[in-house]
Amino acid sequence: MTDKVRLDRAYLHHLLRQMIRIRRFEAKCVELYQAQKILGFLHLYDGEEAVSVGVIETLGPGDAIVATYREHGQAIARGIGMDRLMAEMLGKQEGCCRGRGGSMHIFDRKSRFYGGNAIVGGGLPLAVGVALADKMAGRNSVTACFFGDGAVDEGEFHESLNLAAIWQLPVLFVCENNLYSMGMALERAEAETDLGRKASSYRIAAASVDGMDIIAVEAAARHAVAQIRAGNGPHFLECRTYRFRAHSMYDAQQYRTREEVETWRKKGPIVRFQSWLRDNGLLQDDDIRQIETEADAEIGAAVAFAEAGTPEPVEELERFVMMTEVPA
Amino acid sequence: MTDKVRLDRAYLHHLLRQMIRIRRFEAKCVELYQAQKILGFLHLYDGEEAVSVGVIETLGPGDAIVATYREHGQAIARGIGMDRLMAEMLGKQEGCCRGRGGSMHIFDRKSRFYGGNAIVGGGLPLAVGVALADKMAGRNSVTACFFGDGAVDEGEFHESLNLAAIWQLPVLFVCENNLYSMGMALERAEAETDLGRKASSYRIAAASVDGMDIIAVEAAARHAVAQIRAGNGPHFLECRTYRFRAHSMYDAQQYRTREEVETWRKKGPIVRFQSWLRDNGLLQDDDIRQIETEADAEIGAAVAFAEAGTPEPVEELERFVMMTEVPA
Amino acid sequence: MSEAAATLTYREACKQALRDALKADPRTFLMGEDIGRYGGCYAVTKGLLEEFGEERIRDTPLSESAYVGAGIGAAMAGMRPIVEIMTVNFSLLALDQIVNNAATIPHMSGGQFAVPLVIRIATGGGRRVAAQHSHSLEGWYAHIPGLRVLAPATVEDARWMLAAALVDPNPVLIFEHIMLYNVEAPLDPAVTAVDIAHAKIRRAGSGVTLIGYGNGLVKALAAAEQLAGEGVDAEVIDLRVLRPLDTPTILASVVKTRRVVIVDEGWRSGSLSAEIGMRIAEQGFFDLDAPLRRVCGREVPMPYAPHLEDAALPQPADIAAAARSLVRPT
Amino acid sequence: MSEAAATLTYREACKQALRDALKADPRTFLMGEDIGRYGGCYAVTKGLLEEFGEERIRDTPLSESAYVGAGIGAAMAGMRPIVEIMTVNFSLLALDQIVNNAATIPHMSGGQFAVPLVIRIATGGGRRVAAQHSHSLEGWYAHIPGLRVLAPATVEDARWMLAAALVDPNPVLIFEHIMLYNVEAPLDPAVTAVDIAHAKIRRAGSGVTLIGYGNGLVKALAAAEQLAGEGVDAEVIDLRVLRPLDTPTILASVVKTRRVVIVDEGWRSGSLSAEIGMRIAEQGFFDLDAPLRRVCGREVPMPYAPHLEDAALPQPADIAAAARSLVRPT
Ligand SMILES: Cc1ncc(C[n+]2csc(CCOP(=O)(O)OP(=O)(O)O)c2C)c(N)n1
Ligand SMILES: Cc1ncc(C[n+]2csc(CCOP(=O)(O)OP(=O)(O)O)c2C)c(N)n1
Ligand SMILES: [Mg+2]
Ligand SMILES: [Mg+2]
Repeated sequence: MTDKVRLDRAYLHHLLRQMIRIRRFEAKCVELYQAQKILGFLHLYDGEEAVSVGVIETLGPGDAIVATYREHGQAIARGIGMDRLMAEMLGKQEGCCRGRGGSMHIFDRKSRFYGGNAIVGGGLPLAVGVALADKMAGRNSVTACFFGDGAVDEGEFHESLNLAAIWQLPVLFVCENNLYSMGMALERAEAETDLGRKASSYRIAAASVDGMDIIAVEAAARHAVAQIRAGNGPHFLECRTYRFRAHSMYDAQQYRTREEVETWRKKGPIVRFQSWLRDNGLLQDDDIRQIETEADAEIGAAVAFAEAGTPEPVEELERFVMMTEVPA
Repeated sequence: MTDKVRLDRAYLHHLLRQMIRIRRFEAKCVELYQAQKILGFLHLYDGEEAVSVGVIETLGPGDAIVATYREHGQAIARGIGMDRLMAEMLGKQEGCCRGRGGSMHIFDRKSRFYGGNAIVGGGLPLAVGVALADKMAGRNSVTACFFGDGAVDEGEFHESLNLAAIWQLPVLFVCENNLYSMGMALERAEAETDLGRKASSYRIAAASVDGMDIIAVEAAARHAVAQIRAGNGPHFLECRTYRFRAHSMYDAQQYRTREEVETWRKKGPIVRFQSWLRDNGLLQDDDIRQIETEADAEIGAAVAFAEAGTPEPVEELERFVMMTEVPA
Repeated sequence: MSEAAATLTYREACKQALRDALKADPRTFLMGEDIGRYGGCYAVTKGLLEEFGEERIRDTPLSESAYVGAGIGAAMAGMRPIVEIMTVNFSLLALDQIVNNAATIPHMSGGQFAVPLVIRIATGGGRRVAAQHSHSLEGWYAHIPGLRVLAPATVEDARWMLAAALVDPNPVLIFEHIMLYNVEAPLDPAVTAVDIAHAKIRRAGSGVTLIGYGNGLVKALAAAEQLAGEGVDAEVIDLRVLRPLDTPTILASVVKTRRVVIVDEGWRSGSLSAEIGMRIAEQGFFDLDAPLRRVCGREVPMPYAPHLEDAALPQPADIAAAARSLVRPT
Repeated sequence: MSEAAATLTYREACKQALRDALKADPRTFLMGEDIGRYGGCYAVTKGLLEEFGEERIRDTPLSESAYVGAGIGAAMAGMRPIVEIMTVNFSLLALDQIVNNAATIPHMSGGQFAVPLVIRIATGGGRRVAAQHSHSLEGWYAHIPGLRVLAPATVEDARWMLAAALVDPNPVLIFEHIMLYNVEAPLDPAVTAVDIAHAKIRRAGSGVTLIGYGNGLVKALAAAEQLAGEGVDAEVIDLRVLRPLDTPTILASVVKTRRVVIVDEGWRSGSLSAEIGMRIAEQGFFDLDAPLRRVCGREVPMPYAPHLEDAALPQPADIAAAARSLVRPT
């Protein structure tokens, strides 16, 4: 593990806590899915927590985020309350999008969270636009745009990186390379599998990091954000990671072996970070128990909040199809 | 000038003749446009003749071509009769597309000319598909896909190059880099202006040549075609060229200076090739006169043919909206 | 041709049709996202990779425009590709290729090139997958000259339409409704082909005509059952072919029932239901005894919350109510 | 606000509107292909670069999806972008962004984000630029909930609609017809604003209602002149707003004339004319004395040859003939 990061104990525990909160939140989501309280698609972040936590930790409140349908991690790392998140997934009007978006479409205006987006690649142009607005308005903000390796296949990736580059916009392109887009292995989908090298086609500075190593992610993101904020244009950050579960809730996973998954699981970001912390005397078993207990309490409260939530009245179905004003 | 090419006199004269035929054919088009016999958009190839002639000369009858709306050069180099071309531009049913396509949409089944295409970038996926069909059918054919520097901006460029690369398809991607897409200078449109370098993002072999030097183009194309035919996958060939005239028939050309155009004109492919041939004792004034006279006669006959052509009966307007059979 | 099983799911019918096609013509191959190793987003193509190999079952990168365009090019160059788009929303990324090339080139080239391409697209709402995965845009596609647009609503059509589509020299879009994949029905072994030119009367009746397609047809049939219990004898037309529309079958039914309800899961304004209604208003005006009615999708991006999604989609009760209002005006 | 000249071209009106917008609000900027150095494909933006600089007049690469999407993002983040798409065909490359994001996010986010974006699109046939540059897809866009769709047919609307569009918190598409840019008309100096909610009666009459928009409106007015010479007094409605449609204005006219011809340059099947007709059939059925009629574009990719293009587009004579057939049935 690299150590270019503020290594104080509290901060390290905070990073761990964030990953554990995400992991356990999603474990609860699985239960609720099995109980048919969460419906539709549900894409778990299990295994990739270090990416969103590491990156988002380096952002300030004035920065912006654009994410994908696999965005629980980003949402929680950004500080969107679990209660509003869970209510959203249960389709209640107390949810952050009144229950209209569900798992794939988390939005939060307050924290500049410009959405989960379920069109692969569809968020990249948006991120370019948010960054453009910030730049034109003289806000020294960074937009972190998360997307998967599959998004690299899309034309919108190409167009967006170029646009950000020629206009030198403050976008941090974060590629969550988990080696698969659904069942499509990266090496079958892309002729050049070293995704960081693609950035050079747009003269964008790039880095590739071990996405299972939260300290490495955090350091690389911190560096990139500083560069962007200094006015050096967009940055590309490839985080090499892995998805431990099915693409959405269920798939036969014939496209990979059990052994491959198991091998990666051993490199998991939480287990790895925990043992590194332990090895360095920075974490006791009690600490973990406490983090887990607190997380579970928070999740329990969120579920209770969500369950107690109410369905949006059907009469409001057409509300906001046409906005009556621009929210302040 | 390089000389990796069959340097026999007849062949060199043939190359010159092809360029002159294109140049003079288009000069006649301008007249007809001014006389309002040709309508709509008319994109001239003036200055870029070496590209289509140099590339297409290296193809065989079984190879295929996909072009853009600036495709008179490709069409003539491919051997589509000037009479059918001119009739097309005059909107006559004797035209190669019955007068329905006009200048931007030349198609010719016999010579595997899969069309002018007026959507920037729109031809690239088609070319990939034609090459795929050839490969699957076991035909050892090459598809030459022409497009401008502006097409590089489009998502379809990115997707198509990658698809051709992962499937190792026999496509020759020919980028006619004339430094502008309409009024947009390449250096304003693309962060990386060395277009050949973009091919590496797709692990596609690439070459960049002086597109004003027909011998250089011919040699590079011949090499690329041989590589492709040997089964080594797609190839990217950037031809650096220049458009001497307005984008379409008229534009204010405020985006570039008169001097810039004049400088380039001096490097024109025809004047340059002629003087090189002359300097090397391979061309006499009489030869040029003869080529020009023959071209003019051919063009005159084509115009006469086109003028004598007939409009397609209005009753046939809906014919071929739905095909009744696949043409053999 | 494989022997049809006694009873079959819509999904299995789609697969058998694909298998037949791959066996029958070496020019046919499949292209699309996750159709191979993954086994198909809706499991339609599961097993085909093992049976036919990677050359003919081609997993593509997430490059909708390029691979749909490649399908067009391959079709122009002699192949008979079947391209899959996982969900109709993603087809928007390939629309340039579909509209500007596939639908246009045959006419624009003066008939020199045909585009014998089949595009299969999963469509429709009802699975709680919200606003970017639940559109019903097949009616929108039906606006484009040069395309044939099919919407199999029955297992039989799912089983046999594909073969007819492959014979058609034109680009054919087949919209498979995601709510139908699990529907099971017996297949009539005597039927080994269907036409792709005509609408079909799925239930004969005399009191009111209900017109639908895809999952809307299933709902119309359910409404007809409700109505039958009330003594209203509904005729139900399955459009089957959304472009070109089979107007004569519709007009003939109007002559008979003089009352029409059109069902369309798409957004009401500018939906296919409008075109059907307008044709009746133009050509069957004097045969009508009551205003035209339609039951359509509400004009909203599809919400995730189940009760809102249900409210946004036409339901059998809505259809029955509309029919009732024509038969016994209040 | 600049003083309106006595008489103005549609092109110049569009430009003055843009200039006003740029002056009035620092959040407004222009983005599009060749709007700056080149001066605009149809010269609408000519001179604005010199006046407002590169920050606010942004030439984009040929990346329709990215720059339209960037407009959406910028609008969500507080700007008021005006994006230009050179020709409606190219808008297909940006459709994913327009439909899946711009039209969807306000509703899907539960009203947290608005998309106050204006997209200007040149549309229509008539310039001999063939099948990939001559579509009329504005009616198609009018199918999408979440969008407002405008079609200025007059110099006045070209001059004033933009300001209203910029006030609207929703994504607004403005379709400028390429055949209208050179049209010249006096501007009423008393008018300094127009609404973007209502259709407008451009010619009052009692014998038959002609409904059109864009260049179709111009043709309908020409037809009305012809008809007037024959003693048929046509009312002509300019739709102006294609979504949401102003149905009351239409129905009120139907009550008056009892006969309707709808003009639409788009392809007939599934065109906006179908929706208008169907609304009349649903809501004004008993007010009609004759079948509904429409005069639409022929269902072909637009041919280059002038005589074929003319035949493919509705012409005033066709409109007059349709009206005549309703007034004096043969
Ligand atoms: C444009 C588009 N094409 C296809 C899909 C279907 N789809 C949803 S997620 C997914 C895989 C995307 O993979 P990647 O970008 O690597 O992200 P990951 O799921 O691995 O996080 C696909 C193909 C989609 N949502 N959008
Ligand atoms: C998708 C699309 N966007 C925009 C246009 C308008 N347009 C026509 S030609 C052209 C310039 C293209 O430049 P380039 O590819 O460099 O080719 P060149 O004209 O220089 O040969 C543009 C912008 C178009 N036809 N298609
Ligand atoms: Mg992935
Ligand atoms: Mg160029």
